[in-house]
Amino acid sequence: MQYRFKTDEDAAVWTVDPEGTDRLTVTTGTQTLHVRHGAVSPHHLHLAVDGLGVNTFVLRGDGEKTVVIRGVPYPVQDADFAERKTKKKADRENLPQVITPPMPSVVVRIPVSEGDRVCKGQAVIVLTAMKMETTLTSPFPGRVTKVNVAAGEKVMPGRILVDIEKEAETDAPDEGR
Amino acid sequence: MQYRFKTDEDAAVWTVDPEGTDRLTVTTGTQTLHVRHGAVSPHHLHLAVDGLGVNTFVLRGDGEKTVVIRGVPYPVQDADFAERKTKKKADRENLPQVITPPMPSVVVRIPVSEGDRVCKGQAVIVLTAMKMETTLTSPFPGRVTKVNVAAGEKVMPGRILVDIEKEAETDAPDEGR
Amino acid sequence: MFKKILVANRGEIARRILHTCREMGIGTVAVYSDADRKAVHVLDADEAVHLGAADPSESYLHIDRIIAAAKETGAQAVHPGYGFLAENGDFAERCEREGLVFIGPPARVIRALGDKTVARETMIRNGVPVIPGMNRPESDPDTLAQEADLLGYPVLIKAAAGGGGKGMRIVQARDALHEACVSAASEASAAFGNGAIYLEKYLARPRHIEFQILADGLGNMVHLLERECSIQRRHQKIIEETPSPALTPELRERMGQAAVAAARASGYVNAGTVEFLLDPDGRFYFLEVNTRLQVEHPITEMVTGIDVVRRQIEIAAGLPLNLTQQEIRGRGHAIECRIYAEDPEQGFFPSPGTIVFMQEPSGPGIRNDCGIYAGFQVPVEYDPILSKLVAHGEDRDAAIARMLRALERYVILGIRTAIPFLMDVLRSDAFRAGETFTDFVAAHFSDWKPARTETDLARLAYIADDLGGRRETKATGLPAGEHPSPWQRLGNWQR
Amino acid sequence: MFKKILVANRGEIARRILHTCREMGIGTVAVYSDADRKAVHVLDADEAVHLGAADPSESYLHIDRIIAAAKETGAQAVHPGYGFLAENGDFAERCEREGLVFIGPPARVIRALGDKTVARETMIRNGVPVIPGMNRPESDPDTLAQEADLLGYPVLIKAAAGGGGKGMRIVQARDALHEACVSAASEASAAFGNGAIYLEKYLARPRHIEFQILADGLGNMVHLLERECSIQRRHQKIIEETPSPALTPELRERMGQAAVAAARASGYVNAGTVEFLLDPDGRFYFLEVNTRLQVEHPITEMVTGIDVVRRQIEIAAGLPLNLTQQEIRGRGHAIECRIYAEDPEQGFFPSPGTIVFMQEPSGPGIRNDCGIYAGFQVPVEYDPILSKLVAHGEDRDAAIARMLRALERYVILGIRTAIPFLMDVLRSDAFRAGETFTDFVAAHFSDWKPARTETDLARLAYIADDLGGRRETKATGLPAGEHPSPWQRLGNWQR
Repeated sequence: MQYRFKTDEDAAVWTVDPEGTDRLTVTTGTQTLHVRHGAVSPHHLHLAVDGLGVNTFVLRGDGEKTVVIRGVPYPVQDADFAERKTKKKADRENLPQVITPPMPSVVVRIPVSEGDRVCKGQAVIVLTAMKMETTLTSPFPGRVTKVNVAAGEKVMPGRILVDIEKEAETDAPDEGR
Repeated sequence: MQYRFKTDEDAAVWTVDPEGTDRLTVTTGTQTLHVRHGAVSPHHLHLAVDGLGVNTFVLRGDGEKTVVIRGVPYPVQDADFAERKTKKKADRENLPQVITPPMPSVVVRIPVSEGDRVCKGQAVIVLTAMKMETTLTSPFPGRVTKVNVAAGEKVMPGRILVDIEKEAETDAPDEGR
Repeated sequence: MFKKILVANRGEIARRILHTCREMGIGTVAVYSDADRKAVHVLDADEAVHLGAADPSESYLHIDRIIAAAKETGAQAVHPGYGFLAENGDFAERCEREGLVFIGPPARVIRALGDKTVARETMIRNGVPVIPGMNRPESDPDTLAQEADLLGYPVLIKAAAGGGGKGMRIVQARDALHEACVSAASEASAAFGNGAIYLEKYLARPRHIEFQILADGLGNMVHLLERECSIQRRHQKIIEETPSPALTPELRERMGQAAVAAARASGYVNAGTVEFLLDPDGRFYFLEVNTRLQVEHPITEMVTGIDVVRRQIEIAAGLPLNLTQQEIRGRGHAIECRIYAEDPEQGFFPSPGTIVFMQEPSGPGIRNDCGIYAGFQVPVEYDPILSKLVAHGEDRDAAIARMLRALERYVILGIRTAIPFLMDVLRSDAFRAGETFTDFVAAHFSDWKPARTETDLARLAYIADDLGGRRETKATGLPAGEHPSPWQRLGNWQR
Repeated sequence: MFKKILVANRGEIARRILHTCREMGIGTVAVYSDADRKAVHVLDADEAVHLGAADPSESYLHIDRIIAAAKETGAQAVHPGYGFLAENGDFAERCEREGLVFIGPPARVIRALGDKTVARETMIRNGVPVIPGMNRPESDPDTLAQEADLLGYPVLIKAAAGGGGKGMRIVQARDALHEACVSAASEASAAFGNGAIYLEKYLARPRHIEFQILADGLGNMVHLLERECSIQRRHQKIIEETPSPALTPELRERMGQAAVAAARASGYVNAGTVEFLLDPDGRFYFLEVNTRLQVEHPITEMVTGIDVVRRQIEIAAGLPLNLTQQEIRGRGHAIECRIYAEDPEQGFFPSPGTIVFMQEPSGPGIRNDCGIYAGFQVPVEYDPILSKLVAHGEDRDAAIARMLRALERYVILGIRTAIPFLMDVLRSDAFRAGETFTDFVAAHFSDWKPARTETDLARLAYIADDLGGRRETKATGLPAGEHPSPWQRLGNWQR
């Protein structure tokens, strides 16, 4: 079987030959690795690669896993999945940008109200996580059409906190094009 | 709902009223207890009984659970289930007694062979577990019809290691009646 | 001795205090907010009282509710831990008034040491060296400018009611002073409701050295040697050690005497910490007194063999401190790493969430004061400290090696921690050489990223996990991917 | 220093040795049998070599295979741990011959101290007090009877090649002597291939006191104070502590000197333990020298601050022991409880099986040297030791309280352990009073059962677990009852 891993430039293609339930031979293009593997617990895999043992800890995500080795987390992505995801992300970045928290947070203040006009970069919501505050700003000039949250509410990444309708940029020329 | 717990004499009947997902009221016959409960992990339940907290650790078995509280294991049995089980056990004890290990063990020696005549109490198999040896003996006089294991084999409780056909007790009068 | 103590705190420090209470045969009461229904301190206590909503003002800072919880459960004393109400004079006074023993210094001591300019004056009067600077707040721009000229630039603007770096500004030259004073006063006002500021000489590359003090109310007072806490990020300590690699026996002796003098000057009772800055020339300056149990007290416990929390409780119960300075001897070397929920690759930004998996290090010389467990949801409302990993060895090198091995074995999945960053700090030449100054992180580790040299192994783990996943799917009928464990679904707030 | 060490052992002691190797920057090789493919020592080592079948003779006792594993991986030294080949003179000699450093005393020392009558003679010649008795084996019944008369009854028959209580008989009166000698010789012959026996005076209610020795090959030798190991069941220690409640400073001084004299008399090198019996009148008698790392070494480490395994490796590498007797000071009190897979309600019968769930205690003053994890199958082939829980406190009472709290929090589901028994021992008046003699368990805890006073709570947990189980069933579609975790199905041998 083949794996395509996302790299900084492109993808690394690895050929994998499983042998039984606890052995693998992997050809990476530059080398061939002989691996013994065993699950110690659902997140803990022990590998022996060409005889050298290592404990790895795997957190499964959507088309991505984070693997912790000797204290360091490695994000490992399936290239096909990553391409789809990157496209989606790019879409999101090109299309109406949204006001969403970067991490689980609590809403501290909402300095705008429905109907307000906002400039690009104007603070629209202040969040706090673990005693650190962060301010989300409007990505473009527009009008606040809806405030979806209230102060004190817990919010998660992905949730759209404030809807802003884009308006013609009369104040300043759009330098982003 | 009702629970019948096996006790040394008979059964304790408890009436249980669950409230929501984390509260119980229990009437034991002598008292009424108000309980808050929450699962910390699949085996770890925290209880607060009339305000006093306690951590309990539950191992689930067949109609029985072992609950560890402050270091001490408590076997807790459903009385209905226990009755069925006791009956089965009693059946087994009345019928041809079998040669089976009391705990997971390794067979050390088998001092008898198929066809051998054995007296009551004669050693038929020697087992070892964690460097301690134990000897299983014939429960009655008889003839060894089959040896099901070999020296060095790992054996589990319930497995019948040696089949012995009961024979008339000619050597000594049966004092068990 | 008390029969029952209420611990007015949460997480690792509440658990640590509960442990000692139980060892002393004292009953325990925990308090908790909505976010902490299944927190470790609730699980560890004999009784637990719900305070209110997750917001600290509704729970761990709500004096009335905490007092009510103590009265309701019959607690005789309150241990405040660190943070929250630990250095709140009003809370200490309220406890005293309500007939509860506050395990800490008297309210008047907390207040006197809480005002930095008052504390400075007290120290000067008692011969404790302070950083050259002003002894009272000032708002007049001309006066401030004159004082700055006298001190010589660079100068440091500080808030009188200060803490946590708020209202603090370094000013390099006269023309930037006015603007910086205005901005600092405004920030201090917003943070503390008090805009008073003053100036101090700015020390370049100092070390942060502090002494643990124990004092009973009967005149007995000792220090339990120093801790060096120079490795900080965002003005917050992340690695502490004892002994300090910078202290000679002679300097330790002098600083220890100054620390005891500082504590005596303020009429100190119970456990406290006298903080100093030490400059590269071996001159030291009083910084402040922390009137509480310090986060990093475990390294002192490991090196002196003394249980600081037990002593706090005994002192609060009126027992004399049966320790003399001569009896206190450090042995070996101890290092603490604070394990925060934060992402060191994103400017140490907080990383709350659910702990999916955890493996704690253990073994010889390792102590982990841990406030989390697999399945626990780290709340967004509180300080991101998860645990404190402490390693003790025969000497500094052995302690560093032990800590590195322990960090390598410490696995927390589900949220980010600074473990890889801490490992690189401990491995760095500068740290190994003991060149630990408060600018350490900025000087050596700005824009740090871990060296990801084991990508191939990570990919092999990805593949092996896939194969194992498929095997498991067949056997259980569960979908591949993250295994749903029942307790991962019990919470009320999921990622 | 060595670049790579092979650890010829398994479980907790292999892991403990691997930890120190890693801290010293030394590469590690584990060896394992079929039953230990996923044992902790395999997971912790840099490399792991498979030896063979589970039976010790095919794996951990198979000298050829272990030597081959060392050569194949380029290990320069071998640490034998305790048990298995640790006191096997042939193995030590074979290592020496193959150019591998054996981390322990030379083969000739192991052999000289392994023969009890030879060791007795050596001690007598060097002025170390021994139990009154014979200095050479004897088989003639009349000579034995005369010796017994001289000693006075009760006498103890011992096997010259002895150990583990095999070939040992207490004889109360002359008419039982002959029969007991025949039976003891036969048992010794079966156990050791050597039926030689001798007689000693039987001491009633002694304490077992031992001294940890460190000696380099250059003439430096110290002791690291004593350990008391009187609490035993089946002639095997289960609770050890230091300092001994029975030793005065003066007696400690004398016994320590005797221990060093005993070690010197045998030309001892590396770490070893000199065992004594101490009678109620304060007289002590040489018992034997254990020529290896002792199971209970962690309590010495906690009280002296010295890493015994690190010293073993340094000594084996030819480094001088830079310790003087004056530098070695005990601080506080440490207790070890051995956690065995055994059922204390069934005569401490072994209880192998799968660890379904585990919660390790942690926090101030707690060390757990642990050889298992949740999901691990405890093999039936080896010693039932799972882990060693150690508590250190400022004094004996504090250490007892800390140990009790830790035992209470130590949860192992799936197999039985003696945790409830250990708790009752530590709570008993006799233990608290320090009345610890080798007959302790027989005198106070024969036919022990735990007081099951919390049956109601257990039933409530049963009910709450049922309700939770139903809730989970709805959510996941899994059957109620034991939650199947994938890793519980990975093993090859299920209950």
